[in-house]
This record gives sequence, C-alpha cells and structure tokens, in this order.
Amino acid sequence: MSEKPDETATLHQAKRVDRIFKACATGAGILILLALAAVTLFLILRAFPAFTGDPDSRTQAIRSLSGGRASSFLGYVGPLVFGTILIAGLALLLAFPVSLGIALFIGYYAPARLSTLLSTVIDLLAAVPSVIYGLWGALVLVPNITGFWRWLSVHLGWIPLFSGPVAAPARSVATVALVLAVMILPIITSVTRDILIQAPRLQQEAALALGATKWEMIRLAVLPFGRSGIISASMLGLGRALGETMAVLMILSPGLSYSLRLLQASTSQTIAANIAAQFPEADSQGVALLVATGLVLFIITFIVNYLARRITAKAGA
Amino acid sequence: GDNVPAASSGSGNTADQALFQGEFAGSGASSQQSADEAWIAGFRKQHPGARISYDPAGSGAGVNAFLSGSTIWAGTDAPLTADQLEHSRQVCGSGTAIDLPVYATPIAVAYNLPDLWPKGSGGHLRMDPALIAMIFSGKVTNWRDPRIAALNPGVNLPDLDITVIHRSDKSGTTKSFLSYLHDTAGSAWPYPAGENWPNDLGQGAKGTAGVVMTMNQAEGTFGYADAAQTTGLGTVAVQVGKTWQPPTAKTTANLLDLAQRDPQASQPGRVVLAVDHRTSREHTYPIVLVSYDVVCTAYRHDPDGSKARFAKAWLTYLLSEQGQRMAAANAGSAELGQGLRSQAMASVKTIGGKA
Amino acid sequence: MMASRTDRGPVIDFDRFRPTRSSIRARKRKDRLMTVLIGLSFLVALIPLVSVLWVSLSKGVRRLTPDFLTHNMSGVVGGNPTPTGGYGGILHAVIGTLEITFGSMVISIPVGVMCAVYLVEYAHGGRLAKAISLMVDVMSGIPSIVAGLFAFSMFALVVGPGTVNGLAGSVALSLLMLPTVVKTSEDMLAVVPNDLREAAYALGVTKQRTITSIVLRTALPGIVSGTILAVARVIGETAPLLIASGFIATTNPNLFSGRMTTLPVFVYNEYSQGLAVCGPSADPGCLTDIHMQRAWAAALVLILIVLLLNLLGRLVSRIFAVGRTH
Amino acid sequence: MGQRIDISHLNVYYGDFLAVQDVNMQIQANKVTAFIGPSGCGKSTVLRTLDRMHEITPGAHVSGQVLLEGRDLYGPDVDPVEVRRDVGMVFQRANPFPTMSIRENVLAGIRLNKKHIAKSDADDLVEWALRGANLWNEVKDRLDKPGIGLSGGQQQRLCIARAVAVHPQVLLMDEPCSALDPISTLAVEDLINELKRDYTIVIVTHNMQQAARVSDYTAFFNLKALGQPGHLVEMDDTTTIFSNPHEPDTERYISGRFG
Amino acid sequence: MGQRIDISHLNVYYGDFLAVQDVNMQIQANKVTAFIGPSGCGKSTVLRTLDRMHEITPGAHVSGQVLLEGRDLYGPDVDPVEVRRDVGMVFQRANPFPTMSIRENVLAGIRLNKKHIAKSDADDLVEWALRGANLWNEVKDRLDKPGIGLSGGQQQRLCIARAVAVHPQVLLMDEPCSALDPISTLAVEDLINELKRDYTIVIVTHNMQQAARVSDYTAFFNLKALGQPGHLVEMDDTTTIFSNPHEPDTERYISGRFG
Ligand SMILES: Nc1ncnc2c1ncn2[C@@H]1O[C@H](COP(=O)(O)OP(=O)(O)OP(=O)(O)O)[C@@H](O)[C@H]1O
Ligand SMILES: Nc1ncnc2c1ncn2[C@@H]1O[C@H](COP(=O)(O)OP(=O)(O)OP(=O)(O)O)[C@@H](O)[C@H]1O
Ligand SMILES: [Mg+2]
Ligand SMILES: [Mg+2]
Repeated sequence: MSEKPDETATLHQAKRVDRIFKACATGAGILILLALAAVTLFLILRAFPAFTGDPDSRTQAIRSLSGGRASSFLGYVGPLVFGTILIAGLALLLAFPVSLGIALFIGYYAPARLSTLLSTVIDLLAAVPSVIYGLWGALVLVPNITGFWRWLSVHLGWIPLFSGPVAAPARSVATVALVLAVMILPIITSVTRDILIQAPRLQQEAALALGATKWEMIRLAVLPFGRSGIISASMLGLGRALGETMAVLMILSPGLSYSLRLLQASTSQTIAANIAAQFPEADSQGVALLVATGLVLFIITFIVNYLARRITAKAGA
Repeated sequence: GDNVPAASSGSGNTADQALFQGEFAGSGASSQQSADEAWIAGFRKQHPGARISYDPAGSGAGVNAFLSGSTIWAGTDAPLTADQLEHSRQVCGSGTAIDLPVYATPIAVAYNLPDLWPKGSGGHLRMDPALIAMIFSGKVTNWRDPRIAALNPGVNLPDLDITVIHRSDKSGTTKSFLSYLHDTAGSAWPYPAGENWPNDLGQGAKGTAGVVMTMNQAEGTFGYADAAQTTGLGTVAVQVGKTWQPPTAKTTANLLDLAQRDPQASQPGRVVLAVDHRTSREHTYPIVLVSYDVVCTAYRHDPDGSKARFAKAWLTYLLSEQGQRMAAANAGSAELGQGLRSQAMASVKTIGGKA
Repeated sequence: MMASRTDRGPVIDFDRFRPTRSSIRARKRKDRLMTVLIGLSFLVALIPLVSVLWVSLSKGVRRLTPDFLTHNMSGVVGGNPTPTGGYGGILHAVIGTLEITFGSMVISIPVGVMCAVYLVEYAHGGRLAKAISLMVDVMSGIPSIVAGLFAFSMFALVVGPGTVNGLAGSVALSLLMLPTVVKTSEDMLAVVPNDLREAAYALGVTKQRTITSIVLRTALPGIVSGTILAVARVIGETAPLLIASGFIATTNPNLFSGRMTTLPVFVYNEYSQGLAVCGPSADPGCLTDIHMQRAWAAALVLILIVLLLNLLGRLVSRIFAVGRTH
Repeated sequence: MGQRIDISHLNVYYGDFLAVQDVNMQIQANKVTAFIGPSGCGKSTVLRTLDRMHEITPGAHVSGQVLLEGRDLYGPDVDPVEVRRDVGMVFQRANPFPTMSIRENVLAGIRLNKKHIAKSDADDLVEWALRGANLWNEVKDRLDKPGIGLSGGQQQRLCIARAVAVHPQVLLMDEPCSALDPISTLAVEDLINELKRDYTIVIVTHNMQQAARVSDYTAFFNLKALGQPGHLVEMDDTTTIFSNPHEPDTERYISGRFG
Repeated sequence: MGQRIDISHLNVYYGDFLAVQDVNMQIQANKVTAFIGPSGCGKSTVLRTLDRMHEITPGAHVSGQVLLEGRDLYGPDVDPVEVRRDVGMVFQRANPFPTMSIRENVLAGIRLNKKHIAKSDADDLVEWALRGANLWNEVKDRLDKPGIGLSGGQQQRLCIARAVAVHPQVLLMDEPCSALDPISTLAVEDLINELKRDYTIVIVTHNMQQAARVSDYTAFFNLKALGQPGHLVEMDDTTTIFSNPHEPDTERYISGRFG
C-alpha cells in the first residue's frame, strides 16, 4: 500500500475525530435520558416538602391553596385531575370528528388548489400560540356564546350534562373545552391529513371499481389505512389539551368539584391552569404543592403518550 | 428604545446620577403594577441613571424572590409572616426586613346593572355588610330580592339572577375583602378570611382585570375589585354607621388615617396597619387593600451600599406627597395621609445605617 | 341470470344480490349526507379559526405602528402617551423572544440532531436507543408549565434561589423543542438513502465525515424546516416563561442575567392589566383600553412571526430540496 | 353474459394534455380483447375510461362516446358508481383490502349494497367466485385469514374473485400479470380463458406472447412521438395482428424492433 | 497499476447466519474478474468483503484471509477506512451525492478526506477522471450542475469517475449496469475494458453475455439449497467457463437451465 507519512498522520487525526464524534452523538442521546431524569428529579425534589414535615402546616397549606375546599393532597389534586381530563377529553371529543372531516375534505373532496391553500392555513393555525386562543376565547367567544349555551340548556337541560343554571358570562367547562377544541383542531387535522393522503391509491381504485360511492371508498380504503395514525394524531391533540395553560387560565371560572355539569360555572379546574393561577401568590410550601400537582400532570401525559404508543404499535403490527 | 422624554436626559445633577447608576429590580404584587409604572417614571425623572424594573409576578413570588436575595424590594399585599421575617435575616445585613405601606386602594363592591339610573347620574345601590355577605354566600340570589329592595326604595331592580364574581387566584384583594366581611357581617358570613375565595358560588376570574372583564360581559353580575378598575360598572355604597359610603380615594384615605398599627407586627421598623372595618365614622370607606413594600435596612451583599441607598431613595420617593399623587393619578389609588407617611418615613430613615 | 359453471361449485342466483332501487337510493343518500357532513365540518371549523385570525388582525392592526415596534415599555405610565407620541411598544419583548428562542435553539438543536445521529447512525436499535426513543416520546408529552417549573427549580438549585432570567426560559423551551428536533431529524436522517453512505465509505471516508458531509448535508433541508416549525411552536409559549423568565418593562439584552419579557408574556401581561386609569389629571391622549390594544397588536406581531417562520420552513425545504435538478 | 362496447371519437385529456386522440373501436361481447403498445401510448388511459375510473384523477376528462350495449356511459344522467358496478376492473398490482379477510374481500362489493346477506348465500357466492378465480382449493381452509397473507399471484386472483363476485358484464384488466411469477401468470391466463364465457374482457399487456395466447382481438396503440397523444393504430383478430398486420408500425412493434 | 488479491478460507457471516463458506480464489492484477451465480449465492457479499464494506452492516463479520498484494486486509492494525482508499467500489444503483455538483462529486473522495488540492490540479483531476469514465464530453459544459441531473447511465459513469479519482488499486463493481438501458450499458462496458489497464477490476453481474464480453476470468458462485451458505463452485478463464466448464452446475447455469 502506498503511504506517505503525512497521509498517515491525517488519517490518524481523522480517526480521533471519528471517535470524538461518536462519543458526542452517544453523549447527546444519553443527555436526553439525563434531561428527563433531571426533570423528574428536580420536580420530585421541589415537591418533596409537600409530603414531609409538619402535617398541620401541610394541611394548612392545602387549605390555603384551595380556599378551604380541601385538606389533603388527594382531596386537592383529585378534582384537578378530574377537571383536566374532563376538559381535555371534551376538547378532543369536539375536535376529533371535525378534524377528521376537514382532513377528508382537504384530501378527498376539495379541489386541488383549495386544498393546498387550506393545508397552509391549517399548518399556520396549528402554530398559533395558545395565548392568542386564550385572548380570543376570553374577549370574543365568551360574550357571544352564552346565548347558545342557554338555548342548549333549555332544550337539552334534562340531560345532567347540560343542566343549568348556565354560567353568564359563559366561563364554563363547555366554553373552555370549545376553545381548546378550536386550538387542537388544526394540530389533529394537520397530522391526520398527512396520514390520510398517503392512503394507497390502489385500494381506493379497487373500491371504486367495485362500484363504491366516494364515502364507501373512504370507509373501505382510506379510514382503515389511517386508523392508527388518526389515533396518534388525536393523542397528540389530547396531550396538548391536557397541558394547556393560558387558554384555560384566561377563560375558565375554576372550581374544585367532580361535577359533570358542563354549562355551569366554577365546577372544575385544570392542573396546568391551577399552577399558573396559584404560583404567583404561593409561599414555599404552596410552591411545593403546586409542583407536586405538576408531577401528577406529567404522569397523566406520560400515560396518555404510552397508551398512544401501544395503540399505534399494535395497530401498525 | 426607551421612552425617555428628550429634555429630561440632561436634568438631575451629575453627582446624583452617579449615585443611582445601575440595575434595581423589584417584584411582587400585581396590584401595584400601575402605580409602580408611574413611580418608576417619576423616580427616573429625578435619577435618570437608575434602571428600575418591577415584575408583577405576584406577592408570593415577589416575597420569595426578595428572600432569595435576587431583588431589592418586594411589593406585597400581605405583610410578612413570622417565618418570612425570620428568613429575611439571610438577605438583610442587620436584623430583619421591614414592610411599609406604600399603596392603598379602595375595594369596590360592584355590579353590572346598566339601567338602574340614567347614564351619568352617579347613583349607587346601598347595601349593608350583612346583605353583601348574603349575596356572596348565595342566600340572596335575585336582584329583586326584598332584602335588596328594602335598602333601596324607589330603585327599579330587575328580575335577574345575581351572578357572583370573585377572584379565582390567591390575592390580597380577596383577603382584604373577606376580612371586611368577616369583621362586619357577623353570622351572615360563615367563612374564615383567607387569600382564596372560599365557596363555589358564581364565577371566579383571574386578577382584578379578569373580574372586571367578566362582570362587564354579563348583566346581573356582582363582585369586588380594586375601585380604580371598575370603570363602566356600578359600585355599592356600603353602610358605615348610619351613612352610605361609595368607594372614593378620599374616604379610603380617611380610614387609613384612623388605622392602628398591627400589634402582631411590632418588630422595629415595621409599619403594618390593622384596619378597622367596623368603623362608623362618617366619610370613611371601610374596604381597603393596603399594599406594602418590603426592604432591608441593610443588605447582606451590598459592597458599595448602592442597594440600601436605592431602597432609601425609592421609598422616600414613594412616600412623598408627589409619589402618592403620581399613584393616585395613574393607578386610582388612595393617597396615604400625612400621619401615616411620616410614620413610615421614620423607618425609611433607618435604611443604610444612621440617617 | 344463472351462472354457467354448474360443475364447478354452487349455482348462484345473482338476482338475490341485485341491489334494490331503494338500497341504491339509500347509498346515494348516505354518500350525499357524508359529503354534506364533511363539507359542513369544514365550514363549522372555519368559523372560529377565521374568527381568531380576523379578530387578531382587525384589532391588532390599529396599534401596530412603527413606534410600537421600536420602543419598549419603560417610562410608559398607564394609558398616557409617551414623548414620542406612541403608547410604548414591544421592542424589548421582541428582543427577549428572539434571544430566548435563540438560546433554546442553541441548546436543543445540537443535542437533538446529535441524538438523532446516534439513533440512526450508531445505535442500530440497541437497548439504549430504545430507551432514548421512548424517553423522547415521553418528553414530547411534558406539559409546558411543567417545563417552566423544572427550569425554575433547576436554576433555583443550581444557580441560586429566585433566579429568574432569559436562560431559564431558554432551558424550559429547549425541553419542549428537543423531542420535535430529535423526531424530525431522525426521520430526515432515516430517509437518506443508504447508497450515499456506502458511496462515501467506499471512497475511504471516515464515518464522522460521511455523517457530517453527506448524511447531514443531504438531510439538512428537512432538518432545517422541521426545526423551524419546532421554533414556531415554542416561540408562542407563555406559561413556562412567566415562571422562568419573568416580566420587565425595559429592554434587557443580557440572556444570562435579569428578567426578560417575551411577546406572549407581554400579551398576557397586557391582557391581565385590564383597563388603564385615566384620572382627571391625565394626559388628554390617555386611552383606557390601551392594554387590550397593545395585547392585540403584540398578538398580531406574534402571529406574523409564526407565519413568517412557517413560510420560511416551507421555503427552505423547497429551495434546498434534494433530488431536484436546477 | 358479457356486453359489447362501442367507442367512438374518444379523446382523453389530463388537464390540458391530450393523452389519447380519436379512438374508435368495437369490443365484442364475450371475447377477450388485448390492448398492446409501447409505454405511454395510452392503453391504461383508454381502459380506465371504460368504467369512468379516470374521473378520480383530478383534471382528467374525456370527449366522445362510449356505448355499453348501446347505453352511453357518459350520458348526462349516468352515475359513474352505477357504471362501475357493471364494469369490473383488475389492476396491475394486486390490491386486496388489507384489513379484511379473504372472505370479506370477496364479499366487499356485494356488501356495499346489501349489508345483510344470508350466511349460506354468502358462502355460496364466496365459493363460486373463488372457484371462478381458480383460488378456491388454495384458500378454502383459511377464508378468515387476512387477504394480504396470500402470495402475489394468489392476491391477484383474489382481486379477480372480488371483481367477478359483483357479477359485472365487462371485466377490465390492466397488466394483471406483470407483477406475477410465470406459474401465477399461467393460472391467471387460464382463468381469463374461462371467464370469457361469462364476461367481455379487455386486457392491457406488455407481453406479446400473452396477448397472442389469451386474446381473440388485439388493438395496437402507439404514439407518433414523445409528448404527442397516443392513438389506436389498428385493431383486428389476434391472429391477423400477429401474423399479418396492415400497418408497418404494428409489424415493427410485434417483431420487437422498437418499444 | 492494479494489485492482485488472494482470498483464502473466507467465511462471511451475517450475525449467526453463514452467508458464504470457504471461498478460495486469486484475483489477477489488471484483469477483469466477473462473479456470476444465482441470486442470493453471495456474490455481493464476497465482493463487499474485499474492501471491508460488509462491516457497515451490523453483525456482519468474516473469518479467513484476504491479501491485497500480500498484505492482509483483516490484519489487526489495518483500518477499514485505509483499505477503502485502495479499493474503490461502484454500486448497482448509481449514487451520486445529490447535494454536490458533477465536479464536486468527482472530487468527493479528495475533499471528504480533507486533502488539499490546488484548483488547477483539481481541474486536471476532474477532467482526467471524467475522461476515464467516458463522460467528459457529455458534461464538460455543466460541471457545476448537480450530479443527479444526469441520466441514469451518465450518473453511473459519474460514480465510476468518482471512484477512480482517488486512484484506487482495485475497482469493485456490483452489477453496475443492471439499472441501465442498453446504450448506457455498452458505454460502461467499454469503459471497463479501458480501465483494466490501470486497475484490477472485479465485477458482479447477472448478465451472462456481459460477463462473457468484459471479463478475463469468471468465478461462478452457487448455493446448495435455499438457506444454505453460498460457495465458490469454480473459477477459470472466462472462455473456459463459458465454453467448457469443469462442473456440471456451472454448465447448467450458463446454459440458462436454472437460476
Ligand atoms: N394521472 C395522469 N396525469 C397526467 N398525465 C397522465 C396521467 N396518467 C397518464 N398520463 C399520461 O398519459 C399518457 C398515457 O399514459 P398511460 O398510462 O395510459 O400509458 P400506458 O400505455 O398505460 O403506459 P404503460 O404501458 O407504461 O402503462 C402518458 O403520456 C402519460 O404520461
Ligand atoms: N444485510 C444482510 N443481513 C443478513 N443477511 C444478508 C444481508 N445481505 C445479504 N444477506 C444474505 O446473504 C446471502 C447472500 O446475499 P448476497 O446479497 O451476497 O447475494 P447475491 O449473490 O449478491 O444476490 P443478488 O444476485 O440477488 O444480488 C443471502 O442469503 C442473503 O439473504
Ligand atoms: Mg399502463
Ligand atoms: Mg447482489
């Protein structure tokens, strides 16, 4: 082999750089693990005082944070978990069919030009900051939707979900869920669309060739293909709704109960909004408590993510 | 860039400019934000070299930040607790921190009933503490309730449900208002005083602005808020003795002039007020939020003494007649009276060692 | 009609399967119904979404003056006009947003891209790699406020209690950005054809140079546009910055010390101040609703920035798209 | 029984691009007609216009007439969905519905109209169609397994079974064997020979031997030049086309000298 | 000048799977050696061990010896990166770097290895390599255009130019023409004939005619059965292998009776 000495030297150096680069890449991977461990660790450390120390002062702190409505951590965090899941779940329930509809509209009904335009708009809306949805919800939606909720309550009030008295102004769970639905709608739509338009052409043509109508074609060849993707898109939206802070904070009239009466005020609160609302005035014991609720939220989103992973893994297999 | 009037940059003597060169950060109660804006602008007219910031992060966060030594002063709606006072030794070079009243605002009991009186005639619904308590505890739920009508003869009250609006976040305003109810309403008010609203009636909203916005969004709402913010809403004339007092800066100042020092806050230098909600004096409005600034008389990490120097000058300005007038004009606060200001100034003079 | 092949299986009477008129009509009806529903869902969704954009535009454009963009909020008192005739502005918030976002990019892009490099180029689906990609998934579920709490508590423990600065905000945001960066980079690296790697190796190029000069270079447009979208997402975060970076009225160019205002925090702060007081002694130009005006104008700027980033992302991926000729 | 198709003055456009120009031909009932020609000459395009499948391509449209047993497929009140019920289609690549079992795949077309079919009727139909597609013996024990579990050739025959199960009059096949191995190809060719008793069959193929083996008539398409529209060069008995074509182009193509 | 390769007792594993067993052969310097054999018999696998390219497949490893002009490629202190600088490789599918211009593609081996080269030297090298790859005249006016803008055959020749630009001693080619049209194939074959003056060339091909046309020696690989390891059946002069092979399997393969 022909080797000049300087070439051996550069090769030597290249090999060292090679090793360093690999170490960096591995390090970056491990850093991710460490970062997550650090998040958990710091949160636990910060939440620790909420569970240790004098039980009286603990109870005192909880009573102070909850305005006397709860006196134990579980009594405090329970309704918050309920409210978080209720609101996010409702938002998903409202947004999901509509997102699916829009995704189908973009992918299969709209003329090509319109659908590229729509796609762009949806992508933009998916990135609109939540504080703007909050602003819009609080200043535009709330004053204008009370009448609709009232109408709903008059006609469907026999269902406990819609029983009155209707909150006026409508700072109720229903309104917040609606705003969150509007917020996650573009996110779910955008992901769902990306998946649905990849549905194999072959099966669509097969369906049509059998004499299927457009909707039957979608049912036969598009939806089954996109199922797992649609689920993971919804989970993405659900995750966003679970963690949403500003929109809830700016709109909802909070409460700490296990009420399902969506149109009434002061029934529920979400963990994230509660942290943002109480953090500014919290003393150190209070901060510990709030961080502990944050940890609970983290666990909830973790579970949602994990389930989504399982579902998509199963459906994909 | 900064919004500095072109002319003002030259004013102020140079020695003074050198004295207040640098960054001075405070944080705390959001109630003080508007006043602080005005004070910072006013203070910098005299000391253009000083760069002052105020983060309206909230009283709790403000005090926490102060106790960690990352700010020079904290604005808080609640005086320091014993724990916090003890903790303050770690940041203050000499003894504990002091808290001085700098800002007070009447808390209005407000309602959204636009058609009670012709526009601009300035009428106020009349209520006594028990009635207010009954509405806020859900015993009176309609505007046409005879108990309201009894106090307001001749007023054409609508047949409308009352929606109670209260603060949803922890707040000094809530605490002040609750202690007023607690002190005056007797058995009509079953809840203890605290910074969080104690029941699930009506609706909660974040911040004073949230309460006012919510009230403006629906007729028949009833709530409490810093009076300066209640533009567009009706305010209740509260029964004091035999008179009915609407919230004004003047009548609130009168209440503060009568206030005692809180016996539980007797540590040297502290000026903490115990407001007499049960007062029956004429021309006194009984519901008030008093907001304090917390400073050290000497700072632990303050090699050149600039922190103490600033704290002293800052509070001196805030407690000056000019400072109080600035706040009144721009935040709608009640000017602190001469007596109270001189009590507080006595403490200010001890900052940075001998006066 | 009868099938002819009697010898080879069942005889089928196809009339039994013949669609009836009513069933055909029912199918048509259903098809039309679904078309209407899908069109309707689109229209229904359009109302709030267009409303959000329209309200931000119509309310925001009023205060969106050059003065608003070139001044901060120092010396602005209530609803009073400033000496320059404006009512304060968002210069400090724009600077804060840029710096904090830039900080989070500096943290998360190298780590995220290198992590993706590890996953795609080195790990080959080992145990560690599985753990990492699971954790990346978990990370993408971190609620933003929790990220803020984390940054706040971390700086409290590491730097000192009560530390609130731009960097803490950057850390919080980078935590939110990282999973997106890792995922898009991973996807982009994975679609780089193996052919190219082999071609480079066959030329006697080391692995590191193959990755940096060929693989990353080929994946660059995708990574850049994916990252831009990730940035567009975190640039609108409010809650974590409220906790980690605080609020200040003046321009603070120093990311490492002192509070920093970002645009979303500015929007929220203005919103939460409600009406301004214009007392009897106030300036005649005093505006009571100045806070809402500023909030909407800042919101509009925020939307414009996000829009710009989105377009930039698309542009980047289109201009640098690999595989196009000329 | 199959039906005959009359095509006259058919032009097919993709947007502004004229892909196929002025095709005139008769496709005989119960015969196999093969379309041959170089790539891009429009064989698939013409085939797809026979059951209006081109309509799902955005911008694609036709002018001219296609009569199915005298009825205009492009008549103003004709629903493409109805047309496709009478004209079945089998594609180049097998495309069973991946989420359905073999049985459900066969029944997919029928189920569209009748949700509830008596189980025995359904069983008979499945058996009939799978026998017709020469697949019954291979899959009769695993009808409830997913259709994509089959080999490529089996999948293609499953698709044919699915197409015949709705009992169309015409069966269109676009290169049905091009993705198959020789053995599967032979199986499908045998099948075509049997199916023509019941159906009119049109098949597109690149494989000249195949066209010669299976078809009764052959239509040769060509393009004058790249970017020019395709057109029908000639159509005749398969034996005539392969032994004694009228056009020199056909001769050249068949002898493999271009294309 | 090319170098000779001696392979002895070479076994190649993918994880636990023994893909190729006990290969012993000499590859002559400055000759073209063709590897032929049915799919899966390990032609590519053996080829890739000659420049240690198999090592980038996780789990792949070898035992045995490969001597390049007497030096053991698998010696303990030999770096695969070094080996690959002496042994160039051209792949089945043309793989120019899409982000680089034609010129940069040719220079990639130099540039990526951070060797400094004067602009005039670089120009000379590009021209020399492109001329060597028979591509110069076609691309000399658009050296700064992206390499992937070329046709398939041009791209493949560009890849050859890229490989020769680093002056390897040996050039390995894994089915370099299988994705090319006949005209491009001829161009590449001509090129191989010219290149053997300077390089030792090993080429894998499925095309027997091609092997017969371009190679001096031919090695026939086979598998005993599916799942069994591949092995070298025989290697000899190309004329011998194609006219008069020793092994009956070779004879059967060459006459097209299997594979
Ligand atoms: N969806 C489409 N959009 C635009 N042009 C198309 C489309 N499908 C086909 N074409 C064009 O129409 C012409 C005929 O195409 P067609 O697919 O019918 O040819 P073909 O004879 O079937 O070719 P092949 O043998 O390759 O399948 C070609 O020029 C082709 O580029
Ligand atoms: N990356 C891999 N991992 C595992 N097994 C492999 C890998 N690559 C090839 N094999 C196996 O090694 C054996 C030889 O494969 P190889 O690709 O060398 O055959 P080949 O002769 O080149 O075939 P072809 O003519 O199809 O290219 C085959 O059994 C193949 O399945
Ligand atoms: Mg075709
Ligand atoms: Mg091979």
